[in-house]
Amino acid sequence: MAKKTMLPILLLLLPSVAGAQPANDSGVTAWMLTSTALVLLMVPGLAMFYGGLVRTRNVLGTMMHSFASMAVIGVLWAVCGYAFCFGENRLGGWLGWNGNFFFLKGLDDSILDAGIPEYVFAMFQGKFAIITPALIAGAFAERVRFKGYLLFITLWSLLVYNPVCHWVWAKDGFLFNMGAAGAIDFAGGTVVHITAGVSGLVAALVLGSRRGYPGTAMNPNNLVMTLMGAGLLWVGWFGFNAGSSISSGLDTARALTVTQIAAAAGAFSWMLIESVHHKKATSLGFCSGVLAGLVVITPAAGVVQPYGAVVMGAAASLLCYGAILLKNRLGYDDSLDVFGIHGVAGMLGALMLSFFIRPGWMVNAAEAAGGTWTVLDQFGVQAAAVGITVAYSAAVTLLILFLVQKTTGLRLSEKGEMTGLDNVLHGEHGYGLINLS
Amino acid sequence: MAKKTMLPILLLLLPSVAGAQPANDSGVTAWMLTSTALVLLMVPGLAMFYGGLVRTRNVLGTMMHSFASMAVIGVLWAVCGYAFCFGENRLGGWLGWNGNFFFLKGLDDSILDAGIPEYVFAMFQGKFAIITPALIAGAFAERVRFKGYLLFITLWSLLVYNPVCHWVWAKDGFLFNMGAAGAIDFAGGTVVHITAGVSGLVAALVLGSRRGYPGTAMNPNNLVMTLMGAGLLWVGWFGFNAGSSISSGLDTARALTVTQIAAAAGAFSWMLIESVHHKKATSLGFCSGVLAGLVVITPAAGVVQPYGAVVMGAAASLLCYGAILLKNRLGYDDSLDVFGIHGVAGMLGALMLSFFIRPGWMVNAAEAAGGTWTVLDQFGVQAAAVGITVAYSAAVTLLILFLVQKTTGLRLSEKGEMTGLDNVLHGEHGYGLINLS
Amino acid sequence: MAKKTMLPILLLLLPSVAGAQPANDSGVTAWMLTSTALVLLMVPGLAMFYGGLVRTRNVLGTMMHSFASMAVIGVLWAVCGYAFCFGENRLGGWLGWNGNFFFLKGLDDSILDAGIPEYVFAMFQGKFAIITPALIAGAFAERVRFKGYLLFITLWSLLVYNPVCHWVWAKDGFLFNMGAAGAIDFAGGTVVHITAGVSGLVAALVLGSRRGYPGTAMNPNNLVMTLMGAGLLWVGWFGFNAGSSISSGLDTARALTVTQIAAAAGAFSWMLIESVHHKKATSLGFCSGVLAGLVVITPAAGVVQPYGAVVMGAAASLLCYGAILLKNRLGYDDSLDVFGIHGVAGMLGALMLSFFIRPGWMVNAAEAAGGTWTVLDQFGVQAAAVGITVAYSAAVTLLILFLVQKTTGLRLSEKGEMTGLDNVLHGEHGYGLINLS
Amino acid sequence: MKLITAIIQPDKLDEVRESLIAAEITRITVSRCTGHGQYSDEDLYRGQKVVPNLMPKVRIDIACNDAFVDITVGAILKAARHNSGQGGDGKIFITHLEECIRIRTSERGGKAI
Amino acid sequence: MKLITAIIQPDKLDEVRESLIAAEITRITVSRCTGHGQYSDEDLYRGQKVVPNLMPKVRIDIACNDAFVDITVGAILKAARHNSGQGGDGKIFITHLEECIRIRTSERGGKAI
Amino acid sequence: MKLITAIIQPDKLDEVRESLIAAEITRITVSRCTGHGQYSDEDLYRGQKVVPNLMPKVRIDIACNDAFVDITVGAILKAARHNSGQGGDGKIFITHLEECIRIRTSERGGKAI
Ligand SMILES: Nc1ncnc2c1ncn2[C@@H]1O[C@H](COP(=O)(O)OP(=O)(O)O)[C@@H](O)[C@H]1O
Ligand SMILES: Nc1ncnc2c1ncn2[C@@H]1O[C@H](COP(=O)(O)OP(=O)(O)O)[C@@H](O)[C@H]1O
Ligand SMILES: Nc1ncnc2c1ncn2[C@@H]1O[C@H](COP(=O)(O)OP(=O)(O)O)[C@@H](O)[C@H]1O
Repeated sequence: MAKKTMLPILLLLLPSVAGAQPANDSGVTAWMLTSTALVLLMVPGLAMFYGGLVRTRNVLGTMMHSFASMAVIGVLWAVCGYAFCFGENRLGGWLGWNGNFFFLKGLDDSILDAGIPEYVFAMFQGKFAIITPALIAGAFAERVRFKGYLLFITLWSLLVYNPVCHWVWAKDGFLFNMGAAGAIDFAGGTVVHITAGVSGLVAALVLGSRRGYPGTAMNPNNLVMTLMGAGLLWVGWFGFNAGSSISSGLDTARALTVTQIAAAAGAFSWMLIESVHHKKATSLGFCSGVLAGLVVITPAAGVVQPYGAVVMGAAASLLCYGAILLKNRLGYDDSLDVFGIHGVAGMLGALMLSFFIRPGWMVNAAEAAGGTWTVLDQFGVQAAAVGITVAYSAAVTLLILFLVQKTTGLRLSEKGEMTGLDNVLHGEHGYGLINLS
Repeated sequence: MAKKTMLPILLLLLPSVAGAQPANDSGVTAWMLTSTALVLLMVPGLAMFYGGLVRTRNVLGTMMHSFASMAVIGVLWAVCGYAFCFGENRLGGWLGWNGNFFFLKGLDDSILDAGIPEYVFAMFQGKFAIITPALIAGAFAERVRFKGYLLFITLWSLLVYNPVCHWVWAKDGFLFNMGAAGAIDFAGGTVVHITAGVSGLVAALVLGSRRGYPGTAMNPNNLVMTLMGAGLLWVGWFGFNAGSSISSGLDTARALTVTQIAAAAGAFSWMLIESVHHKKATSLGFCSGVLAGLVVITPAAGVVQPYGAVVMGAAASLLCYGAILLKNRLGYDDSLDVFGIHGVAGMLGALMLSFFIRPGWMVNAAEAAGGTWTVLDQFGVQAAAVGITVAYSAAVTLLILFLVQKTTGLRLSEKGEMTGLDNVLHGEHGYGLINLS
Repeated sequence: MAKKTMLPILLLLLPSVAGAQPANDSGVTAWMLTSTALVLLMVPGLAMFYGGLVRTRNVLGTMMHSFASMAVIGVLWAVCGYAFCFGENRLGGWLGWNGNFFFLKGLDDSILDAGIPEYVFAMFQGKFAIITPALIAGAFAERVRFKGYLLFITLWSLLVYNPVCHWVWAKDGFLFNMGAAGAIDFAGGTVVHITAGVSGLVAALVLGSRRGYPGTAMNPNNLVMTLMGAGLLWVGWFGFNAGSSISSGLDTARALTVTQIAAAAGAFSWMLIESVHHKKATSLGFCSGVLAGLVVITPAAGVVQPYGAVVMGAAASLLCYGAILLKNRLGYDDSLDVFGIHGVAGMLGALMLSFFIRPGWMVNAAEAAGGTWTVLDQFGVQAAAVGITVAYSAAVTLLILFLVQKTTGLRLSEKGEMTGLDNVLHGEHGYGLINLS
Repeated sequence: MKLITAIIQPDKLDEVRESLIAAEITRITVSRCTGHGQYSDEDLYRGQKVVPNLMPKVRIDIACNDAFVDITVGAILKAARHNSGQGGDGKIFITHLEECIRIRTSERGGKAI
Repeated sequence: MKLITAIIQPDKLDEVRESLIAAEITRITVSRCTGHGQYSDEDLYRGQKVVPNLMPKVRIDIACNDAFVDITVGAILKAARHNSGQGGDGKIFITHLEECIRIRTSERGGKAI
Repeated sequence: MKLITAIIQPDKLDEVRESLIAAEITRITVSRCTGHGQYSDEDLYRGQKVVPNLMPKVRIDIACNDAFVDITVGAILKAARHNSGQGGDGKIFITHLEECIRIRTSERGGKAI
């Protein structure tokens, strides 16, 4: 991910203009390859996490939401996604484009200044593009048609993910250049979590609740698998965040450290909150705390120090816990709390990081600003980035939902919902083991 | 895996003859260590993939087929497998041998020209030797005795895997040196997938069908686990293919990129085919498409570019889908479609890559050939390599099956089949959770 | 982990005193980051391994024992654990302390001589601190209160893990400096496995057996998950052991190689033993053999060669198998055999390695000793380290148990045990899938 | 008193329950079973349609007083049928219930139902 | 002969079995079911108390000779009750058993129980 | 009409089904249960033979007309026995079935079986 700790470092990402090809750094490449694999691991991790939370009859269909994104966006990204995100400004900067990146064909010999083949950067970035739409699926779990879902994520990737990614991480993206040293989004607070969270909320509202919600209890079919999935997500997130440094050194180490600490702090706080509120700490609560901590530190992992990570992780759990209580009060059906966790913690992280920035960063930013640069200045930039992302994601998602509903349709029939996704859409049953045969 | 993009690069693998020990490159070593771990992850991945597809009563026994290979071949490889594969030509090149590699004892201080300790290369290669026989187990799932299986894979590793691996990847292997620049098998199209696929087919035919096949439906006990396993296989395959570059640079990046793209294209195509054929895209179909894509790109990952990966992935799904339909027509019981996926896609990949080779490679090959070297020339080499591998694997597997049946026996009794592997062979039950206790 | 193959190498770990900051080695950092992720993967791996072995009603509670350690020790380690372990000798060397490490604040710019940011070292070490208390949980599975457990691991981490870790791995630790070249504990034979095993035994004895033990059979709820967990543990252990070289070169390769071989040999032997004893090789036995092999090689991975790894792996399975038979005879309830596997194989490894040390190491040790240094000399050192660790762990664990029982309480009520941890302590059910809803 | 046992298709459980509740029959016990009657549902397995020999079903047990038998059966029949009835829709079995005891209070007979 | 079917709370299975064994009733068949009677147990789901509409229960089937009916019922009642009885404690149903056959020996009737 | 309930060993399910089909009894309902009769099967757990207190069993329910009872019982007995009968082979219970209704058609009685 375009690392944003300081502008000069960013230049590492650009292949030099002149003929002199930068040298490959086998160590950095090794870590970035590993990070790519780790982020890929998050896809089955997410499938397991979400899959375990739905009812038995929807387990495969829900896992397929994550997996299918690997296939659809996996191809789309190679064809044009990378070109849209990391090409030069087009249409007034709304999107990027570089014809040379079509089918990744211009990358075959390219080495970035960071010392890694551009292919690796493209694949690493591609994993983010894959997982983000998959996150949304949790908001309308158990009630969408598969074809409609595929169309939805395709459009969403093109119209929401690619533009926002371009704004935030491309060197000529306008959020990347906002303020003294850019809006800070180390590994995807805005690009990934806010877009997914907000779009999920909009989709949940537009599609309406599951049949029977909230009266009927909808028991998780396999919390055990949800725990496994959360474990894989935690592990994969190390690639997600520490890989976003596009290096294998101090910046990477810092990102890894605060990621680990924020996750632990988030989990710990959620357990505490539940213990106070219900006298019981649930395992799902634990996982939610882990996720809240991981999400909140995602935009911040490049600039925050360990004590800040503890505070942010704890704050994220508190706020997300509250957000979910509020959802229950309001009664809309964001089934797996995509907004409650990713949206809320993503916004919190993007804003709250302003108060925990490493002093060195602020000094450099002040220099770049040609004088002073205060926490409040940066907070303003962050707030602008958040606001723009929220508004844009919401509006365009609404449009896409409209389109999808007019074409393939998105909402599953009531009968289909009662029978379950697995049988109706995929012709399968998740657990043969529960029935004799 | 002995990388075959060009001969000169291969030399990197040989420890220099003179006293000058090459220097260790910590970056390349880091990636190769990681790759080794990733390929190891494929073993539980495969156990989960296969384990989920059999009936409840056979789940542990089937997983044990993968796991046991880790133990048996894990030891065997250290004792003599590496020596057989990567020693110098013996018996007219049928096998390699290097007494110094017995128990890996000569490797303690050796650094390869690629900049990695030879131990790492040996361990990375060892993982391939472990997973290949485990693949075969899917062909005769649910009906073999454990002891017979252990004997089978031991003999098979010695008599099929080791020779073919030597021919294809050892610097003096005859397939390695065939034609202008060798038969291309980047990461195991012939060595791993064709040998396993063909041997699986032979074994399935010799052992006969499961009791009740095909009349009785044999429902997968846990497609959810199969999906998880497919996810881990996809992740692990990054080590499998990108690690086979024995480097951490451009070649690695290229291999990773086409691996990712072919898998996505394969999965996408399989979904499409099923949607057209049955109006439903199954999750097992998705996984099959992922595997087909991964297998087809395995021999090709060093020479093919992204658009080629898309085409090959899609073609693999189409052909494998057809092959499985044909199997259903013919009525033999290759239970988990080892031939239908690994055999078919492996052959397709080894042949089809000829048409998508990166121009630079062809230029070098032409130079090496001292003039011209056309796609058809290379296709001839590939076809020869495939043909030899198929014939050899089939013949020797037949012999081994005969031996095993005469000694420990391989086919389980009918009563054992009805009771299930788990109870009869391992004295256990996979899912205590389904019965109160 | 402070690598102990030779003293000089250890110096790599210390940030230079003078101003000259050592340079970051991107390759070593890449591998250490990867190792950190791999060791983290062991936590869900352990949760799955343990979780599958208990009864259905306790599956979540048991998994939470592993997960909760990530949260609690994860925070504690950042706050003060690292400072206690790797600070300078205090209280006569009982513990370390470095105020600068409080909240890891002094690490922000530190690069170790090994060429990695100190943050990475701290996080890698932190994972060991997390997994060790989680191991203990197996000894008193299915019968402890969650709050008591959290208090127990907190105190245990502070009072047992931190001191022993300091003695063995801090440069001024007394076991680190015992004899010619220190007590050898490459990756945690004493620090991790003996402390956990012995403390588990003590806790199992103090808390008493589960209700109904041993009369009532307590069937594993999900051996399938146990197998998956064992697979992840095996993979993660590569980070655990090979990462403990704090390098990415020959030492790393050696550690990886013997780790792989010992695990395979352990698994193979356990299968053999069971086949002889019961005519059936169980899958749980397979996993136990893997673990026995991995544990026994853990202290030894830096000094032993492949043939030694085979012998040690096999010996570990034999001894652990015997230890568990003995436990069954004695009738105490070390529920998941923490002592039987980790304690026994840990001790065996720490002692037995003396007889398989690479000649080069002994030569250097002799030099350091200023003359001769025999196997028996080293065996004496190892025995002393083992004895001290056993005695200290047992005594302090006893004290901690007393404290916990007097405050939050540790043993669950009989009624709670019958209802199950999941429902009573966490308000959840692991497998919704088994009940219609 | 009677014990009514219905074997229905899993996808009809929600509707049957709602229909029963509408008829004020709230106390029921359900469990998973597998059955063989007429073929109906089919799964896909790698491109092949597979007709399972035994198909997942749901079993509902309802103890009720004699006066409620018809209401209960009617409620089930109405809701469990696919369209105007299709193979696999299931069966209802009725046996005589000699005694019913509420564990909480030890009440017996009709009032314990 | 009678067939006694008890639906109890899962956490009481151990106690009920022990109570039955104490009453020398050792042959039983148990299975998992889900039931709706009175609400009782509750799960937590992300900070919200969730009252499942169908709650996990355990079903125990015991075939016994007429003389043992009271003993069996008594043993169950004693052990299955939470404190002095609480909602969800369950039900016991008794039906008439016409025949019982031991598969091993083909014995029939009371001695086959 | 009768309701025949057989509790058998899991490994005999295939054979019992085949035997029933041979006797032209095709409509059945099966489910998993766990039982305690005589000890028999044993699992291994880390080198120790473990005799589970409750062992996995399969329950088969068959509704049939009176004329078919003997045929059905005979078919089960023949196939469910291990060798010439061994502990744990199971039981068959027969109760009187008052009514049987085919959901699809609302047919009742013998013709709905
Ligand atoms: N005679 C019977 N005995 C036991 N179970 C039956 C019987 N008939 C039907 N069932 C159960 O009801 C389910 C649905 O039966 P269905 O196919 O609708 O019956 P039919 O073919 O008579 O219409 C079957 O799968 C089976 O579980
Ligand atoms: N009339 C009934 N028919 C079938 N099952 C019943 C009936 N009444 C109770 N049950 C079963 O018994 C379980 C416990 O019932 P409970 O709530 O104790 O009953 P009550 O409310 O009458 O005291 C229920 O969950 C259900 O499974
Ligand atoms: N009286 C009974 N009531 C309920 N279930 C029984 C009874 N007797 C046997 N069973 C069921 O049948 C299974 C097999 O019984 P088995 O051990 O063959 O009986 P026996 O010891 O009388 O020969 C048991 O596990 C149990 O599930």
